[in-house]
Amino acid sequence: MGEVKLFFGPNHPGMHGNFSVHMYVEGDTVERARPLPGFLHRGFEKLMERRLWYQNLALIPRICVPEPDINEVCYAMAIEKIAKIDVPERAQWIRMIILELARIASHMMSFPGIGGPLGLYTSSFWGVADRDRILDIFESLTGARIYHMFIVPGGVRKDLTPKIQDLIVKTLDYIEGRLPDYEDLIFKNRIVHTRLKGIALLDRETALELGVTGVGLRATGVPYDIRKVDPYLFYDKVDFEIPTATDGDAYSRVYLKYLEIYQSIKIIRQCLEKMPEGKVNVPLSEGSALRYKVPKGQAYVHIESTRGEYGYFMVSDGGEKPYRVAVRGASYPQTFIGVEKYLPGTRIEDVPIWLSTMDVCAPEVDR
Amino acid sequence: MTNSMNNTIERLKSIIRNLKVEEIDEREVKIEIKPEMVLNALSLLKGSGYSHLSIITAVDWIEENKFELVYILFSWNDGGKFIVSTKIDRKKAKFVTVKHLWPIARYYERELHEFFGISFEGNDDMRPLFLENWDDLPPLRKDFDPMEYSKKKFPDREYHKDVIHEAKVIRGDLNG
Amino acid sequence: MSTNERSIWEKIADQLRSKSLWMLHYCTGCGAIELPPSMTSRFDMERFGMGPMATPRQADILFITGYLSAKTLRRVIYTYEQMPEPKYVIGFGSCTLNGGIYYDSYATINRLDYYIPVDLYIAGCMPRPEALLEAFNELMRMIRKGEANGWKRYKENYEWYKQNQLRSLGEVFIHDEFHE
Amino acid sequence: MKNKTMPDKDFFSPIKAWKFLFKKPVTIKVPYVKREAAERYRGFHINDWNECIGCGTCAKICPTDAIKMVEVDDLPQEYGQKPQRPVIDYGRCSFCAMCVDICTTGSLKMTREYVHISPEPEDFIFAPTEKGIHGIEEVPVGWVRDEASELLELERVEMEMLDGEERVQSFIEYVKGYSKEQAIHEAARCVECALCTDRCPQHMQIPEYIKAIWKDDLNDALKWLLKGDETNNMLGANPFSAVCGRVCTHKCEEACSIGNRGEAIAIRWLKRYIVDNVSDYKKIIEIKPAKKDKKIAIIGSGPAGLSAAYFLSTMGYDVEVFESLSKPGGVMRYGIPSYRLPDEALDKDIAFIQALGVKIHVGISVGKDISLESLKEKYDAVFISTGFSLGRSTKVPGTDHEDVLQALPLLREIRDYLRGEGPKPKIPKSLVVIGGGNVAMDVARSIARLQKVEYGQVDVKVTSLERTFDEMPADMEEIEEGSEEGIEFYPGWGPVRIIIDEEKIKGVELKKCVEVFDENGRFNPKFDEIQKLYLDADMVVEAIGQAPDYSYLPEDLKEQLEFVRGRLVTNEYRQTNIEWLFAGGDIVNGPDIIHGVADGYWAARGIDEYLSKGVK
Repeated sequence: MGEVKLFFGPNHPGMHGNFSVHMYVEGDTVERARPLPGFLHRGFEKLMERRLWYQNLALIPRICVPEPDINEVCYAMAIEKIAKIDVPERAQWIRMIILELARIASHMMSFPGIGGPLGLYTSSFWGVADRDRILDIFESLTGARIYHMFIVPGGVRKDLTPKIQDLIVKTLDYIEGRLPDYEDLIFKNRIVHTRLKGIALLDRETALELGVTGVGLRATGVPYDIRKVDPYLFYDKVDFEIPTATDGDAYSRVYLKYLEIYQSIKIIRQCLEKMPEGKVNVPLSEGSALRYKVPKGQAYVHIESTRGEYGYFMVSDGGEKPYRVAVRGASYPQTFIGVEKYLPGTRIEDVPIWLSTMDVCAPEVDR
Repeated sequence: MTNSMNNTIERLKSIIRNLKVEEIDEREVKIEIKPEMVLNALSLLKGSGYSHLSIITAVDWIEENKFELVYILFSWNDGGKFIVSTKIDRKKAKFVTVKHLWPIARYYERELHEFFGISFEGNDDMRPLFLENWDDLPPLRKDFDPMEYSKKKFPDREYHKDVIHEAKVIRGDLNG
Repeated sequence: MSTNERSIWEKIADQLRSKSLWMLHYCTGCGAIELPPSMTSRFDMERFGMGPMATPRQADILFITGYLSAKTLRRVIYTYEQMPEPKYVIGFGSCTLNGGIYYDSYATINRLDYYIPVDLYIAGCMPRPEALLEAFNELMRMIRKGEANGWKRYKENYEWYKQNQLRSLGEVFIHDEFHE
Repeated sequence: MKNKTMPDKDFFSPIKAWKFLFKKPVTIKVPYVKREAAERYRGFHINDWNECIGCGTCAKICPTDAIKMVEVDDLPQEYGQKPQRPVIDYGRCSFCAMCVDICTTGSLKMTREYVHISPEPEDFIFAPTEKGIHGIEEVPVGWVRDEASELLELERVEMEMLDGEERVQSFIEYVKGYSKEQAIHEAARCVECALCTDRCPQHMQIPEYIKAIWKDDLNDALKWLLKGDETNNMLGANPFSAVCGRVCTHKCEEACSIGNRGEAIAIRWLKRYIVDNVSDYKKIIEIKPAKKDKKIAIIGSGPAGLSAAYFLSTMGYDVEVFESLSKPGGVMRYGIPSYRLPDEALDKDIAFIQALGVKIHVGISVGKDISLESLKEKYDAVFISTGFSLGRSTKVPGTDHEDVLQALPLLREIRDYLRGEGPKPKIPKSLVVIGGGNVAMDVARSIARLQKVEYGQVDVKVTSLERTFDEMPADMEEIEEGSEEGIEFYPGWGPVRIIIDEEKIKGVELKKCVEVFDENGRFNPKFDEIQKLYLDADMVVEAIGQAPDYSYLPEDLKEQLEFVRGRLVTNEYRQTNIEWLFAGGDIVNGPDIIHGVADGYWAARGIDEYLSKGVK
């Protein structure tokens, strides 16, 4: 039998970045597959133990590149839970705005990005260009395009000025106006239907057994979203829906992301409306940032990222540095067990579709 | 604590004596148990709806000479989280696998073996996952110093430029 | 031949070369996130005759987008050696210069030019697409002037580079279940 | 392949694409178009060198270790500044702006510049200046600190004190001292810049002991206080920590980098917290030097004398101290009122010095009971620290009246009385104190307390030549607290005469002072003779300064010694022109306790050097 070894990555242009899958291929079909992570391993969990509580702020966003803010929020919330800090209300609303903007930015890259593996480059070009408008908001709000380092334990670093608020409102209107174009381009496109429907199937039982979260799980018909099930920040005070689909295939996952952008826009508009005036942060503890301390304790904090459950388990021994921080990458299950068990049977040309709709994200797995 | 969490803890107490329960917040509970009771507790929790395994990780308590293994379970029904923790000997770092309960545990355990040097009975696939040609202590152990390793293996740049002179030229104190 | 002497034909070739550069699409680290904006409509680097290329054997530029873990460095050295001459390397962001925020990491290298020659660096963490495009323009100018000679240095000092690579990596060859 | 429903085909769909033909292109034509970054952009740094004090806090907070402090030799060497500036390695920097948010002065900011490209790796390290890193005249400023992003705590932890009404009723120490929580909180504010160490005359290891407090390790903190930098000849040790923790003039707090934008760290109170909260120094500090077979005599048991004794005995010398009064301590025992420095604190320090084997002979006056020459015969070296014990007088008419007193003898009398060792001093119904220094405040506040007890009300007036509170040499807090206790201040007046009627003092006549110092900064007061002020009083105290008493020095020695304005001239090691004679304290440097301790320290090192040369 002509079984062929095929190296997929790490050098491959795609959303999943520097990640490798080794496949044994027979004909056009994948027989066996092995994930090979570690190209982006930097040892964050160790580096965090070497830095002060506040210094880590510059380090953690780098764990996840497309959506760095989830790290900042998890880190901040874990500390706040251990140290029992009351964060000013305004800061919580600003955090929600940032999280949802980041969700839009990440989705704007990943759902039109499905055009990449399909050869439909227009959609990914559009998506990236429109995502850049969100980055412009981040630039004026946080001072940087990608790594914002803005959400700190105790609040956020600076206030949201009316000028930035106007920019957010304008940009959201623009994005909302653009979304029907994407609908026309992608979801009314026969080629997209042919190539995505019925591909990369994952049924509900498997998804739950594996621990797949996020759109991968919701595409199987369950409305499991941490924002609803285990609400954090003020997600229980805003009105939004969890879009679900029943097919559990690549198409429904992509379509769900598209629908989630509408929900995010809705959430941000409510946040802007409900946000009170006031302080935006409280110090993490007494003294200067060089001598912040967090009392002894442990906490696990998880939030809903674009790829599912993203969590931080934090241990403090009462010192000036974290004792241990463990990061749960949202795409951990699908990256490993998913690739190993459920990629086989897929045709070679569908592998990139499988990987990108399953949101295999190397940096958060490697850490 | 939610009702279902209370009920679950009651059931846990019936099979495990001396259960140490610590409430972290209203939907998060940490329970500390002896190593031999971990499998029972985990399967009970899995059966009670806490079926989503968020993460398996470890903490190196070097002064106590222990590794703390941490299993975090989550329920999609009520949003409750259980942190199941147990302490094992650091010198003979060995535990049993839970891969029959959760398939993904295989990789979490492989990761723990790579980063802490903990091995898991019943899980034979312990090849390195993230690191290649690793030649030192498992890196997440507290007695491993990454700075030292980095200095030994990956040299830093040494700058030779007279920065202060340049700054004075820029300020206009000196003429280039 | 000294590194800076070019024949008239090479000068002409360099002029033409600078107008059509293919960049190897290999995202080694975080910096890759600023590549899509530069490649696509917002900043559009195709205006300068540049484009992404999937295989090293047809690429001119190797773009090291940020930190390199030791594991990736092995692949990068493979990749670099596969690229045809002339080839150019751009180091992107703090990490390629002196380790950046990962200066104390056990898994990432600290200075790129210790292992492969680098023609141009861009400061920032991460640099914006604007800086990236300016860097590409600068690289084109350097190619036209014959100043981008990293690939010649690599040949001339091959022993030195190899020795450094071995010092940090132990061995450049990869051993895993697929490369037995 | 199941469930493959196709979308409804729209015949006109392709035509929709035409609408994009008329839209503005999204492409930004970089580099032909320059795009300005956002207002808060975190680009490269700028640093105002004139504002920067080189404290190095930016280097400490930097999460990437990108900032190094580099010496700049031609910067002014001033207190509260270090001649160094931050150098930023852009091969490390992660542009997080923590350095900007924590900068103690606000000199470091970030710009909106974001392009820096170079083939040369050496070209990525800079000492940012006012013109950024590229030397552009008007650099657009990006991220700056504001109130929300502040990383320092600018407000001091408030020290609890008795209020004015209450504290004036007794001589009980009114500053309560920090509790453990307060002290750790206050210690957490420190950024370890060590500007205070440079400023302190004795170079105490302030950041180290503050850090030890923060770590709640008081034994370690006490070690830093009493042994200083053990690797460097005990530099920075202070045997009078309990005393200095209360009454030090705390110049360190003036240098504190936090003080640039907020309130300085309460270094003095933190020192006091350490010594108040350790039981016995002897159990914590172990000093067992090898004995050296040399003997040293010290004249005067003030701060300088006893410090010298302390340091010499830690070196292994036999030390004997001669004190003319009945208790050791000098100015600390007899000058400073007990509401600021209770005897217990002083006794704690002196007991530790005695425990090291220092013998203190009280009641022996050199020059009367024993001569300096005989000391020279018996001992290998002599250290004199006799202090300023004579008062100065304004010498205006009437000052020879018996109710015109000198400050120091009066303070001594009050302390003896309170200790139960002396008669009750005469308590005036109404007092005028002439002088604007701390001694004047001590007199005023002591008498105020006595008046309160005796008559139930306070009537003390303080008058000084200096026209404002700022100009007055007294500490601002002394003046404030004095006012709270009911003392009235009349700054800007000089005495003309004491008004005496029927042998009794009725008051003081004063004239307006318009200028205290001349253009050269020399003391040369000018008066407006027309403006007059009359203050009622039945007692007047002159507290305009003190003078040394050298009567114990034999004439032949006096001739060999060199004096400048009443003070002895010594070398760096406090050695006088006579090689066996060392001197310190007010008669050499002055004016406060910590200078005395420093004199004691340097003299001890000098004596050690002198004696180890084997010269007798």
